[in-house]
Amino acid sequence: MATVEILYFARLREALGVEREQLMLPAGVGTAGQLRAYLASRGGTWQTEFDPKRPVRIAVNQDLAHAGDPLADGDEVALFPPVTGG
Amino acid sequence: MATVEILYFARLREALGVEREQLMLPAGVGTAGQLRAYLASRGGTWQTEFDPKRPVRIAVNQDLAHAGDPLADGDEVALFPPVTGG
Amino acid sequence: MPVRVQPGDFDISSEIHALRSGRSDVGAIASFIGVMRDFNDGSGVTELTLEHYPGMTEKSLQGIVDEARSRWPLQDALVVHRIGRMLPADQIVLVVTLSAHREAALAACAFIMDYLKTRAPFWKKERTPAGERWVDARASDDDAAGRWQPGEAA
Amino acid sequence: MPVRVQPGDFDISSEIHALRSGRSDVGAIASFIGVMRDFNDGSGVTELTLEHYPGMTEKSLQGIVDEARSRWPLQDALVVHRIGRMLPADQIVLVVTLSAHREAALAACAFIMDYLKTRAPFWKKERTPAGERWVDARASDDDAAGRWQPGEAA
Repeated sequence: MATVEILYFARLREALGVEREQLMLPAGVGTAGQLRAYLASRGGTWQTEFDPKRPVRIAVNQDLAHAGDPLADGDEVALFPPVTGG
Repeated sequence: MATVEILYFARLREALGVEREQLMLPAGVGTAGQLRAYLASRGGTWQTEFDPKRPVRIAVNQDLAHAGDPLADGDEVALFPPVTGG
Repeated sequence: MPVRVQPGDFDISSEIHALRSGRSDVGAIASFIGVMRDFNDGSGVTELTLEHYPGMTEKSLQGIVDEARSRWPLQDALVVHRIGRMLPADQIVLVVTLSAHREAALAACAFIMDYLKTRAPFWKKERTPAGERWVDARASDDDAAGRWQPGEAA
Repeated sequence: MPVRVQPGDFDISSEIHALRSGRSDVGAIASFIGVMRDFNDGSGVTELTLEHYPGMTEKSLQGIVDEARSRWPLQDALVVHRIGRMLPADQIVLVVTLSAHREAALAACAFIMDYLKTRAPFWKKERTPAGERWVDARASDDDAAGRWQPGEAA
């Protein structure tokens, strides 16, 4: 049973009204991309924000990740829009 | 009869021992390149410094010039090594 | 400390002075300051709030600086990025690179800015006469970072 | 005054402050400082003398700045070049460019330095343990300036 800590930033944090949550990964959710799809399946704003056409970035343990990257128990997973610093 | 003011800079000034001179252009000396050849014909250090293989830059009226650029009465002509500022 | 994230302002002279201190082999110092403009994307902007991802921010900036140092012979490099509220004309980010030669210093400074724009977890929210809005990423920033990829380097 | 030739030192913060004064449309400030190294071309250097061609120096620097402004959307640009005697770690040259966008500011700053290195009439004489010597121009500086020619621009 893998549990991850999920963080939301910027527009995503505001739109979802959530800053962070702990999630026990459901069966079949083992990668960053699968997590995103699972969050979209929550419906409503979640579905809108995590629509595959929306540019969402995922970081696992503070490194930018690809959809296929695996998730492990205790991982810190962050979801956010493309960055706009500098 | 065209007279030009010639300035020498840096290594060239030191090697020739001349900082500036006024020169009435001899017959057949009507371009920057012809002036350089004429100066080389003075022999000795002049020949060494203005040898065609040496990289000498020429400015006419404070603009970098090409060998074929014409000289006119009253022009300020400067001869110097490749620049090394910055 | 080559990477700092802070609410407060910075002074480029002081930062360069600290980096150079005690060295006489530095020949070139390239730097870049990003500044808040009072106009963006078609409308006036009166205030900017910079949000970031504490922890990942420092890690990603350090990674970008390390990558620059592996590509060019740098003697030192610094990134200072501000967070929180800012007003027009405020300084937002500073990058400084030190090298024996100008080509390395200038290229590394541009590289760090390009990567920072696409990899470091900062987000800008602008206050405009029509309300607040999150700034959208520019596609040209991805293009700029892309030009440093293998096979496309100048 | 976008171009100055002077014996005295300069301070980058003061220069940038003066250039930016009263403007809130600046988004990017790129700068470059050339510094005297204590080592060059295989030997120690204890002193540097910079000779120039008064009149042509200012004219050529102004021409380079004008060319940069015609190529990129700059809001302002500054070149300060010192002349006379200098010691290791002394600042020699400063270039600052201001633009709404970083690409223009960074490219114009690199362009001005490349052109200055091959077009502006300055000559360096170094004092080394073996005596004084005039610095030879680097072929790579001509290459660097060449990359801005039509058809070769990035």
